[in-house]
Amino acid sequence: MIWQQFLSLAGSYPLALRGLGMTIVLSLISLALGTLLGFGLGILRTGGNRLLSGVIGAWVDLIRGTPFLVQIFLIFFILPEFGIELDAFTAGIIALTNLAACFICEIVAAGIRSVPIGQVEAALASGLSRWQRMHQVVLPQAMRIVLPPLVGQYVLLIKDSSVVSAIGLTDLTRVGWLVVQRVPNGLLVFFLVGVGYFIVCYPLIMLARRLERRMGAAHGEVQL
Amino acid sequence: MTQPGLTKTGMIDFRGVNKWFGALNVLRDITLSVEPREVVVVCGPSGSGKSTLIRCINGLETIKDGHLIVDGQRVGDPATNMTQLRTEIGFVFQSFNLYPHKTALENVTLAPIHVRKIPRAEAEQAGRVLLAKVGLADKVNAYPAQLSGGQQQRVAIARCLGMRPKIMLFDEPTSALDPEMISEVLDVMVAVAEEGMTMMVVTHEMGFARKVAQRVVFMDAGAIVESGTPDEFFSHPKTDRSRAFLSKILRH
Amino acid sequence: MTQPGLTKTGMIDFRGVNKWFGALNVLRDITLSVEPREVVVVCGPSGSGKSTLIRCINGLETIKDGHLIVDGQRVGDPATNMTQLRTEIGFVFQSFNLYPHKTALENVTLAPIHVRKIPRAEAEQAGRVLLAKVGLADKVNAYPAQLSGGQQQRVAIARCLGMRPKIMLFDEPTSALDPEMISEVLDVMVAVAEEGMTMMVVTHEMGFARKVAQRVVFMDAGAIVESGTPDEFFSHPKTDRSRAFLSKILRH
Amino acid sequence: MLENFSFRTIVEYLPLFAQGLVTTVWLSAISFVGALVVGIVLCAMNLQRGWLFRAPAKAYIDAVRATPLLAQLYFLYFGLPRLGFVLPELVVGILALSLNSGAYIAEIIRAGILSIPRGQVEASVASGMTYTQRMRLVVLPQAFKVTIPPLLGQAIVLVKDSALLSLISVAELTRAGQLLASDRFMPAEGFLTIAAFYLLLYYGLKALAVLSGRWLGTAGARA
Amino acid sequence: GTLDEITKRGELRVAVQTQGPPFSLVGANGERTGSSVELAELMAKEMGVKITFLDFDWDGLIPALLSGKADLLVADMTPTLARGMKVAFTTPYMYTGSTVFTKADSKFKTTGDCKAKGTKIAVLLGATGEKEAKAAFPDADIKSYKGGGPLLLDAVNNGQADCGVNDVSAVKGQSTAYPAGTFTIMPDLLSKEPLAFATRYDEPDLLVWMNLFLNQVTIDGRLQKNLDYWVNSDAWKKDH
Ligand SMILES: Nc1ncnc2c1ncn2[C@@H]1O[C@H](COP(=O)(O)OP(=O)(O)OP(=O)(O)O)[C@@H](O)[C@H]1O
Ligand SMILES: Nc1ncnc2c1ncn2[C@@H]1O[C@H](COP(=O)(O)OP(=O)(O)OP(=O)(O)O)[C@@H](O)[C@H]1O
Ligand SMILES: [Mg+2]
Ligand SMILES: [Mg+2]
Repeated sequence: MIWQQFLSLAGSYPLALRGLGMTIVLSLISLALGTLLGFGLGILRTGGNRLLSGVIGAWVDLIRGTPFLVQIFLIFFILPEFGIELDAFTAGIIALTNLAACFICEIVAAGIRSVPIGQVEAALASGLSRWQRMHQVVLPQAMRIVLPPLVGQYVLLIKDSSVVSAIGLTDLTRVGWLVVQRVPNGLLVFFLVGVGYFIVCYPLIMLARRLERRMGAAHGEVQL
Repeated sequence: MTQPGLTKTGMIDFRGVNKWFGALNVLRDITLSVEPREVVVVCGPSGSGKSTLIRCINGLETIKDGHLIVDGQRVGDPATNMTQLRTEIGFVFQSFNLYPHKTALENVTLAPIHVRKIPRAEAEQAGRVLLAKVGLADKVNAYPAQLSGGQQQRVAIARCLGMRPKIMLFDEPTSALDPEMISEVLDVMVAVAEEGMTMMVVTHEMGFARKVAQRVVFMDAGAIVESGTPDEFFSHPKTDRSRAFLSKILRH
Repeated sequence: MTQPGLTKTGMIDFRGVNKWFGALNVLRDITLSVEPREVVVVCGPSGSGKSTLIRCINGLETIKDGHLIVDGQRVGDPATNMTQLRTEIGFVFQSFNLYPHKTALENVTLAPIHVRKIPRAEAEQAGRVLLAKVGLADKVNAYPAQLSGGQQQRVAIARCLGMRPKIMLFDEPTSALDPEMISEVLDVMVAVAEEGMTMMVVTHEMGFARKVAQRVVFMDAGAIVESGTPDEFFSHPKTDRSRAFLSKILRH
Repeated sequence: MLENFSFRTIVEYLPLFAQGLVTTVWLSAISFVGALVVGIVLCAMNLQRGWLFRAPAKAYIDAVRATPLLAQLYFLYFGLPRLGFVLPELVVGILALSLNSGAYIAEIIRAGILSIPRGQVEASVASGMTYTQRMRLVVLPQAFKVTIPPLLGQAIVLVKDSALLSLISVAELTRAGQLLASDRFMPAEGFLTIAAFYLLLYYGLKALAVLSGRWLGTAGARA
Repeated sequence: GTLDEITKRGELRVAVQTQGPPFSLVGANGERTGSSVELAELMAKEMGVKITFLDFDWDGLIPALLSGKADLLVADMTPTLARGMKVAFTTPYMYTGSTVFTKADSKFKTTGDCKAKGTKIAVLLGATGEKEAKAAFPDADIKSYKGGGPLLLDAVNNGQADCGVNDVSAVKGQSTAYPAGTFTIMPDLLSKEPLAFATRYDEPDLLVWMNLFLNQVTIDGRLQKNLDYWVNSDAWKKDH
């Protein structure tokens, strides 16, 4: 019986590949956009403009505090009432990009705040402009702090991308739901879905680990 | 008190400057003028406002009232281009504050290239000369983490000189250093002073003060308590506070 | 070289000790014996192995070969109870290393209560006496962050004394301090030395060495290059390396 | 969907939402405690020198981090019965959340412990403390402070993840919204209401983070 | 009207839920098919436009319709009066009912057995089976699942639930994925319920047309043919 189900599953590999492809494409696009946007927001968040920083903070809280599913619903089903008509893919990208940007914004802000104030003062004292200070002095140093949690966050976001199946995109998770209708074995089907995500996410986790270790070595970890 | 007259304008000119941190009056009615090519040493107990004093000069701190005129421009005045003014002022920090992700040469050339818009090749040429001058010709491509404290501080000085400033400010440049490295930094500072730079130096290195300073300024609790030539100050301190201070730092 | 004889056993006894960090031989064939109640000052250029030397004594670093006998027990020998031995040795760090989440008194009483199993009330009583002795009777309930560097270091010394150690080790105890705070810490150290404590002190405070040390040991590149009384060492250094070193640190 | 937005219906369903909220809160709370236990055990294994404990802990943490909670939930829900354990949905749900968050918490605690300056450990070694004394008296109290904010962050994640338990018929907050959506065909009302409740929980936890920060700030060091 | 729009667009947008055979499923080769799906395709053919399927979870179906993403809903949906307050249902095109099923070797042999206190009964969230199970088995422990009928079968097969309650056609269609004789399907129905398609109240023209369509296919036998193939037999199994 299991074997027969397994064969039946194996037969669904084109669907599974399509799902995996959708997950990867969605994640790639929205993570790339989200990273850009997140860095921009993070820089503004620490930029010293109280009002702007407050507004960004409130938006980040709102996004972090509500279920992603609800955000997707709002973008896909409610925005049309305000004349913004989006197809499922675009809506998914926008929702995921926004989510990514909000998380990355906080990571970047934390990284920027971790750069010693003396570095900024040194740059200030040698007459570098605001953008030059950010670009030449602060960001390169913040990156060391930012990179490991950033990559870790990517993994979480890739997994969060499964929620977009609720608006009809056939990603890896949705393929699981489709296939389980024909092969009613939740354990087997979702185990394989898990394997699919593992293949995408594990290399990223390894990367995050390595980045972390490189930073740790540079900072002299405590030995117990 | 022996501040120079209020009428003529020095290179750095404090006139009745006050600064508060919250309720704390960290600079009290500071009046002090530094002439071109003059070297002034500032000393005083911890928390007396020495750092705050010199940080005001290039606008790292803002002042509450009074006037501060640097190189003929009023600091904090909206009409003053502070970024521009800062390029005329070099600042050396106690903790070096080298950019850890740049080599010694890159540290020295960063501002000349991006602020002064000097062509890279020319800036690097000048940077090498400067690094050689502070005795680090062989460390051009080393990163700060690969340098000793004394070497880092010498790079930091070269970094300031790279901008060809009119004024150099030093905030306890040797107090984070191992004793044997102090002299290598002081030697460089002496050389800079002897070339005629206008300098304000917060330091407790009395040997340095004796050697190059025209004036020593003693601060306590935010005010300038005493000021005079090094000989006057070290041999005949006028106030109890300066005597107590000198006895502490000269004893060991 | 003038190490005492190899036959009799001092309080601390290095015999042909070597230590490597990777390929770097940081301690080379160290032989050195410290008598009970003796105060030994260790000096030398940065990276010469001074810290490593004294860190070996309480097992913060392990040695590769040679013998190190402390208070009659062989360090690194599986038969030696290192935890027990460490309670006999106080260690004062350059960076104080007070526990930031504990008050001054709690810092002092933590180990006596948990390691020596002294009743809390008694330990606190003793702790107050110690803090008073280092001049901090009024800071008993302050947290480290509320204390100046000099005060923190004095708490750290009290913390060690609280264990009633037989030996006290100091690793550059004053080099992270503002100049005016150095003397308050040195005064406490002098007091401890005068009560007859066996001490090894890594420091460049030559005033302190002159005042209380029976011996000054000069290290370079992992080896003990010279050792003698303070007067001998400061007035008539025997090697070029020690002369060069002294000229650097005494000049300013 | 918005022009006919019916607050009346929301009010009618409020008791159901309230029940769901309560369920979400307590089951998240229990799961979080479970996750702390799992996290501490995993972290302790991970800090051992020998690979015997480290390797399984690392493998577990990686596996959990690299796969979605949904797959883990079904793995437990459909997998345990095959091994002969038929557990109530709630128990499976709490187990899944604990095992999942535990992996993240293990990493948070490890980062907290590793953030303690080396000098602190050396000072305690030098005063003759044993490993457990060092951990108990010096390292953990300081690490605790560092880990509070990320732990609360993880709590927020856990609360939101608990929505997934509606898939295995646990009647929590999300479920209440789904009911409103499917009985009355009022999805906007259903989903916006649960969003509001989750936001409430989020701000609650955030306020807790601020408070605990202030509390730890006054009770402990400000260094 | 909407019909004009559809004609102009040349596309009929239909929201479906892939809740399992026989109504809506993805076949072995990844093609979308099933009884409801074929009926919708027939509709598009009669309109002379092409069809686009939008595939949602149960949660997404109604928002898709109400927000205008889809013109109509094709799912095995029971037109209750409460739901009718929000969407416009066509006249029912078939009748079915909820039934009880158990594992063949379990101690629950009849529908009556399931009335025992604490019996764990699996139902689908939001489906009419959920309401009926609550009414028929007041003492039982009702567990609502999401994700389609096959998961109910899986739950019963695994022992997470003692019995399941679901649409009889769905149970029959979906149990064929298991070896014959795995489940006992009770012959009696808990209820008789209609199934209907849904559209919006602001699309009266489309509603009228859909009713007309259902009339037509009933009269010319195409509806019966569809149901015989998908619902009343296993005939579909060999093709999909
Ligand atoms: N950013 C700040 N906010 C609040 N108070 C400050 C700030 N910076 C400095 N102070 C306070 O202002 C006073 C003067 O500080 P300043 O750093 O100028 O002293 P200093 O003479 O340089 O001391 P040190 O020798 O320790 O460097 C001190 O009491 C200090 O605590
Ligand atoms: N954990 C370590 N790993 C590798 N090398 C080390 C380590 N600790 C110290 N060293 C190296 O061992 C040598 C001796 O170091 P040590 O800290 O004992 O010198 P020191 O005389 O105390 O210098 P300083 O005056 O700067 O404190 C140096 O070259 C140092 O770089
Ligand atoms: Mg200062
Ligand atoms: Mg050292």
